[in-house]
Amino acid sequence: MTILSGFWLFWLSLLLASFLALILKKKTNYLRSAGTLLLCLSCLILILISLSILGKGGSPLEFEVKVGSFHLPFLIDGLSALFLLLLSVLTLASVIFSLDFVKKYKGDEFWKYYLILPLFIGGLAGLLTVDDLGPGFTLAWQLMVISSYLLIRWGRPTKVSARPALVYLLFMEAAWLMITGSAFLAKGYIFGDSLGTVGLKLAQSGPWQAILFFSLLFLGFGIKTGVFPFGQWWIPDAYSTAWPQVSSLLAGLLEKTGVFGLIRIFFFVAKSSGAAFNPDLWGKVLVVAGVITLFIGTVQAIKQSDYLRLLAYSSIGQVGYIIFALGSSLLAWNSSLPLAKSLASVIFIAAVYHSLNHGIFKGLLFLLGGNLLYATGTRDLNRLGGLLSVMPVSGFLAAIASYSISGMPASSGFVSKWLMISSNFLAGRDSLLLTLSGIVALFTAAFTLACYVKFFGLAFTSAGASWKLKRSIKEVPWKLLASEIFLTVICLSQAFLPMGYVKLIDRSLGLSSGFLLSEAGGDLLSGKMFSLKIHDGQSLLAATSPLLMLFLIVLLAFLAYWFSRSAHPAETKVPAWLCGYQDLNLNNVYADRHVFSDLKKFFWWTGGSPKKVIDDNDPTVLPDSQPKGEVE
Amino acid sequence: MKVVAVFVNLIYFLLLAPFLEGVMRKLTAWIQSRKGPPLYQPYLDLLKLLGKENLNSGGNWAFRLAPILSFSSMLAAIALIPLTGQANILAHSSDLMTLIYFLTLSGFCLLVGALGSGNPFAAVGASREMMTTVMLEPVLAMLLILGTVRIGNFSLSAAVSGVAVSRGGSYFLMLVVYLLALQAFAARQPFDIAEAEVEILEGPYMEYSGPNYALLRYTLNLKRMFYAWLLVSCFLSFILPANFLFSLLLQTVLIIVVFVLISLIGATHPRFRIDQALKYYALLLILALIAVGLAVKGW
Amino acid sequence: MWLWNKIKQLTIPSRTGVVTLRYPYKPRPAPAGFRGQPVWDHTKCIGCAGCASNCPARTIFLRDICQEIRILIYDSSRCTYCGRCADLCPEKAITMSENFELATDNRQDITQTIELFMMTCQRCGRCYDLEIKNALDKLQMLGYRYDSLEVRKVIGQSTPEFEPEHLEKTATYRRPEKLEKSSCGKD
Amino acid sequence: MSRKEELLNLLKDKLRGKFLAGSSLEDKRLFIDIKKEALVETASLLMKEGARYQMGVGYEAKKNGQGLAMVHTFAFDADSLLVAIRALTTEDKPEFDSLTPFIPGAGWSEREYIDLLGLHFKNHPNPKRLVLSDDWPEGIYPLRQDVPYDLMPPSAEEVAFRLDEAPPGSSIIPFGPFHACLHEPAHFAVYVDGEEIKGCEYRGFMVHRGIEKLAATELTYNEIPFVAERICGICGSVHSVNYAQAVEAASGLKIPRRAEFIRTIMLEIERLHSHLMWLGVAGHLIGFDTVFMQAWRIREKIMWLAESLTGNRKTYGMVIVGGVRRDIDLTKADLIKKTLSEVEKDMLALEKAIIKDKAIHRRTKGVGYLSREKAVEWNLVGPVARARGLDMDARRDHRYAAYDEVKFDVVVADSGDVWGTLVVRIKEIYEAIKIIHQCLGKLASELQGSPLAIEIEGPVPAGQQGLSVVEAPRGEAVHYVLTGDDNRPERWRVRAPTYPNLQAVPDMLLNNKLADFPIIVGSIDPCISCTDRVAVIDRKTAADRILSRQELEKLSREVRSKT
Repeated sequence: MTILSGFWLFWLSLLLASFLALILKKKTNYLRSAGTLLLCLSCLILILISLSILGKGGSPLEFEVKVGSFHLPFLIDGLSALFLLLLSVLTLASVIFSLDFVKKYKGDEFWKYYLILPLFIGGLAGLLTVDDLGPGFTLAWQLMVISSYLLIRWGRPTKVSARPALVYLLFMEAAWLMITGSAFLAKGYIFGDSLGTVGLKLAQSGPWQAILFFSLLFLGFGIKTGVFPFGQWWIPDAYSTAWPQVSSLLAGLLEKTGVFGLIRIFFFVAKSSGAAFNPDLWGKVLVVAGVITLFIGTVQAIKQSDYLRLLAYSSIGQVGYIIFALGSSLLAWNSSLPLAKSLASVIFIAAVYHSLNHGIFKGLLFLLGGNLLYATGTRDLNRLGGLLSVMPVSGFLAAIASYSISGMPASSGFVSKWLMISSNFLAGRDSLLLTLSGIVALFTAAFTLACYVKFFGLAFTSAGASWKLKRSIKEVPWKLLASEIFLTVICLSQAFLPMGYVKLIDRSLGLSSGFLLSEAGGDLLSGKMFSLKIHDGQSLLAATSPLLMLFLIVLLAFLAYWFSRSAHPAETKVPAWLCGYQDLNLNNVYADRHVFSDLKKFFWWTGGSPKKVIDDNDPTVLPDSQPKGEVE
Repeated sequence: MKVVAVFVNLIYFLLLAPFLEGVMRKLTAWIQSRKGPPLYQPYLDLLKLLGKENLNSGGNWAFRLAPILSFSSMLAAIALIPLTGQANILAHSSDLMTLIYFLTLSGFCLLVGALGSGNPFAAVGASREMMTTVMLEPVLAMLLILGTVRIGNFSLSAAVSGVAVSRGGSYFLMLVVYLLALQAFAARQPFDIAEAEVEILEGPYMEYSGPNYALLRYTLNLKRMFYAWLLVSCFLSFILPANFLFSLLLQTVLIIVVFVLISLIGATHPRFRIDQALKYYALLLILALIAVGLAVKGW
Repeated sequence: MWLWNKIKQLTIPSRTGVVTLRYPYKPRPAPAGFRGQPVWDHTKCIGCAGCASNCPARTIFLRDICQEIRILIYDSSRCTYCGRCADLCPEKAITMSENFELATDNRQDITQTIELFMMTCQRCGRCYDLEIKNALDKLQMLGYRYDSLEVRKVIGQSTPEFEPEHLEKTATYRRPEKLEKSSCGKD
Repeated sequence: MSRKEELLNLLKDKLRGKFLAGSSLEDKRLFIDIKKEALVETASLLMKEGARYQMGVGYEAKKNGQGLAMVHTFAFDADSLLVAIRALTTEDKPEFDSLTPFIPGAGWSEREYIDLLGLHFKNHPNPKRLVLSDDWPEGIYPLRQDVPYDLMPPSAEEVAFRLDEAPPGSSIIPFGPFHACLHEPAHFAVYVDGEEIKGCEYRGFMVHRGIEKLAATELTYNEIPFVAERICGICGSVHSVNYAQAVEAASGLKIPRRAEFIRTIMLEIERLHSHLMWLGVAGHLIGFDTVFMQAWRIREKIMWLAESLTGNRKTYGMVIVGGVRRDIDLTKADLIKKTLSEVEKDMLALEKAIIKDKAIHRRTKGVGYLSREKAVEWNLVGPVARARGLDMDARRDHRYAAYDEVKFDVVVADSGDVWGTLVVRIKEIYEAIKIIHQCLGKLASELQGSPLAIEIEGPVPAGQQGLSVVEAPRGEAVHYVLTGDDNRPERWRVRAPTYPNLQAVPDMLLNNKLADFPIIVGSIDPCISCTDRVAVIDRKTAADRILSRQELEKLSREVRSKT
């Protein structure tokens, strides 16, 4: 079986899944199993396809499909394969998650979900594989946009979801107009030219056309990825409206297709367009846009009380990191210093690495948000707390995911941020822009930490309503957890096998022809399985080893444990001390709206003030808080 | 030798840190016309706490694990540092980001533990501590990045020694910033806002007792000593002799001097409010940013 | 300006020096007239119950064990050290000592008990002036009995035992309705 | 026609049939009996005439079944006049009209008697439980005559106090009863939005010692000063002097002049000690422990001085009804002079070191602001009022003891915040030193050899009212005594300065930061036990059981496991 036929098989099973949903409308149980089975099948096929391309002896797949008078060029090179891999992994988790999640939420109507979801995935896969800005792109884009519009639209009651979905649709259509329109700026462009051809034709166009071309594409894909301020306009609303497992795909992948588009434009089309592309200008644009996005997005995330919105804002911030890294890679490549030039590819790898990482842990976090929604029915952090004792597994997974996204030592977020920031500083030694933006990125890392301390702390630890929740709230079904454990394992592997992933990305770049940085310079990244080093030939510039860090902490933790238990102290369970008059009740919990209040006020100018959290009218929603002052 | 250096780091900090608290208490007492406790009192306090009952109000693993992880990640940070400018075995797989994140992790664990205790006072304290971390961690990072920018190497020993390589405008500006931030790093007045015992009763530490509290106190002592050490070895590295023992001795003396400074400032200031402190930290951030900018330009 | 203030604050201790003491090792003597723990001089006490009936804290108790023996108990745990007893004692048998370190975990340590051998004037019940020749006589005949009705209420009823539990009962006895000032005394 | 007669005529004129009687033993007091229907009318008349509300006194008038009585006292500061209006109601319909709707400061005074006497106040805006503990059973009113002073009803389980409705979006931070910034037990439920205070509810009266009930059932006239002194650990003398003055006024006793001077000296020494202590505590509350230690170092000299003069550091025990117990002779006067000069010098040095400290300004200026109008509305007293531009001082306005013969300034600031209080308190230290020097001069020159105390001649007539004010360091303290039979007062009511000031604290806290809570509450120098003096607890269990360490631990564990 060739890869190509596998590709068609993938589409076939997707369409079949969609078709089955139409037939099995009423037979919900059959529909769930059949839909899940077919979707899983298509994901597995996709994984096989990507692995056979990335694997030993693999090569890019390029083919054309004729639809009427249009030629649709397809290209599955290393980069596409990498993102397809991410797509299939996330989809797999999301589909398994849905299996039980939908049962609780939508009753008989979830056939619509199984009708649209395959099309959405198809759209995403299409976007990652088409190689033009014309008919193929349009087809894939519209498939993705309309299907995701419907998914968002059906995520919550019409009253709440109509507006976000519409806004989403409008922005996506505007982006589509810009992207498809941009290609007409290239001299002699024919609707349906492949990307490489567009680049070559652009090289013959005037300088202003080139600038306009890249601007339109930057805006188009920028809207998609959520660059400031576009992201703020649609992302939070859309992500908090769709079902969590859909949001997990939206944040984990839909944004990444935007990143993918940016990479295709600024690192592939740019190369073929030659002198028409100004790396200095576009590097600066990307860096500035990225830094602003990452800072504003993350600061706004801190202000949110709706944990799904918090995750949405935070994914704007995280994508900002990727855009920043792409820009700084361009700048480094353009630099006159040989070291910086060769660091460019390291920074690029960091950007791709962070895309993969973010895809996984943000997908995981949205699924965990789904757990919370499933178990408690509320999306308001103010009303949560103390869930660790009733949902221990979810809590543990949330701890790992939050830990990873905060980039704490020995986590996947740390590896990619380390790669990004250290190489950025090394490359930008003499560049004020790079150094200062690197500092902002570091500064924002602290905000990310604050954000997830809040998410994890207020949902799972803290006092919250734990005594109240204990009565009715249980751990979610194992299928939900299984999908999350699957993602957690991948997340951990990203943390502890950095070199493996770097090699994978390296290989995928090697399999992608027409890569801008392919002859940037020597290979600075080295390292064994568990460690990464940046070495310039003479001296070690930077090094990290997550596993060693973990080992160090655990070893010292044992020391600390021995020290603290050396006198064999007794341990007693006591209630929290509230100065002796009040007992812990719903009113004296320091809830989410209070946490970091001064910091929120201090950064009022970043906007994104939280809206009142509206919980859907759902039987699982907690009864309203008790009469004030009631002490239990 | 390079392996031994790790242990030297740990032992040096573990032994000296409580003593420095003793120095601080004695000096503060002198400013307040009091006798003050003997210098070895902090050691006795730690021993006493080890034997006390461990009260657990959180009832979850996050609360129990927090002090242990906080202590161990602080120690992990200390294990990395190039004491007297000499890199140890861990330098091959760590750099300044590792250090910064270990330090952050230590504070992060405390916060998770504080939130895990379920106490609103601890939550207020945790919220304040986090705001402080958010605003101050970049200042620390910028100090080390200053060294990186000078030397062009991301490793910790380069970052530490790089700060004082040339003593131009950026050096002095950064020194000023660091001195202004010192009290906040050391969590002493006027910046002991997160602990503020009169309003939020030691904030994050509130629910901890016995050995768990001993670990957190020890962590605090180590943290203070670390920041004092950083001041000495970043800004005064050029006066340290080459001989390891002499250098260590001089460093110790200088660290004590830094603690004298901390005590003097601490004893002559009331506590700031968090909103006032945030403005102050923002000023520090901007100054530090300017210092790094100057360093990039080669000044 | 800021620095100048701080320097001023730092120079205060250089003028005043260290003012705290190594307390338990180096106590500071109490001044003259200090009102510490009251001490009863059993050789002077006549058992008139003046102290007991004027004690604002009601912490001095009297009790007749039998016709001849009256017991005075001073329970320091509730004493406010006002010195009112010393003021009012007609015989100056109570002095306010300089002793103030009275913390203890055993109440008996700070409780004073005096056993008085009482004589009663059978005729008038009031005046009794036994000329005491020597110390031995004094020891035998401490005090006199003046069974005024008011004071009777202050003085507990006769019981053979006198246990700490009884002391607690003593604390809740009914108070007199009315007390004339200096209801006892020789003049 | 004096102001007093004017008022008397005015009231007679306006109230007509509802006016029952007006009397006074002294020329600066006016006691008026009215019918209860006229209570609101009389009070509003007095307020219109420029009165300042002081306190309410409720008691059970036991004589010939008169029922329950409510006394409201008012002060005319400009005319040195105190007015008390009394109304009676029957026991079967114990209802009065509430003054609170137009005198907010009367709120607590009335709530207190809802609890203690079972009175009802029509139109009271917030008739919640104030004094009694949460589990005190309904229907037992401790101040009624038939309730014994040592009654201890069985404690109820799971009774909770209902806090007010919190402002939307706020959480409660529970301050107290045991909190580092409160040196005595009291509970503040502080409603916060983030770090900002959006409201506050006070639940206090946790250290009731039943002193007033005890005085009315157990103690005698001359035992009460020693108990009164223990109402407060800081301004004890104030209360004993105040009580003694009230009894002396009620019984028409004129005490020796020398005793009045000695009382004045002790009151001012107490003021010195209290102001220095407050300064230290204020320093501590803003986290400035050096100010704390240095202020207390200076204060320690005053403490030693007091010990030499009276035999004790605090609870001087100097005052009895009719005079004082100890003399201040020439050697003691020299000691005082020497100590005061040292204190003045030290204080000047400390003041110079801190008064211009920007860091202190930052923590105190604009913090706990309350406008002058609000201060009048809440009847604030003492330095808290003077910091808000109210020029009032009982020492000058209602001269008592020897204050008519000494000269001093009343320090007033108008910043209306904690900073103003700080300045007022520091400046008053120097004024106090000035007063003591003047008194010592008089003692040495004119009053040599006069007696220290005179005895109460015969039984004190029952049914007399005495009203006395003393300017405590924290503000004006008011004592009301109604003499009774059995050598003890029938009703003795104490209103400590904290009582009105504490009622204004929620207003002061509004929109301040959580971090400023300690200093704002501290700025009124709350004396919780002063304020909480009433109600009843069982003396037996409260004081007389000694628990071993094991027992105590066991007990606390039991309590803990229950919750």
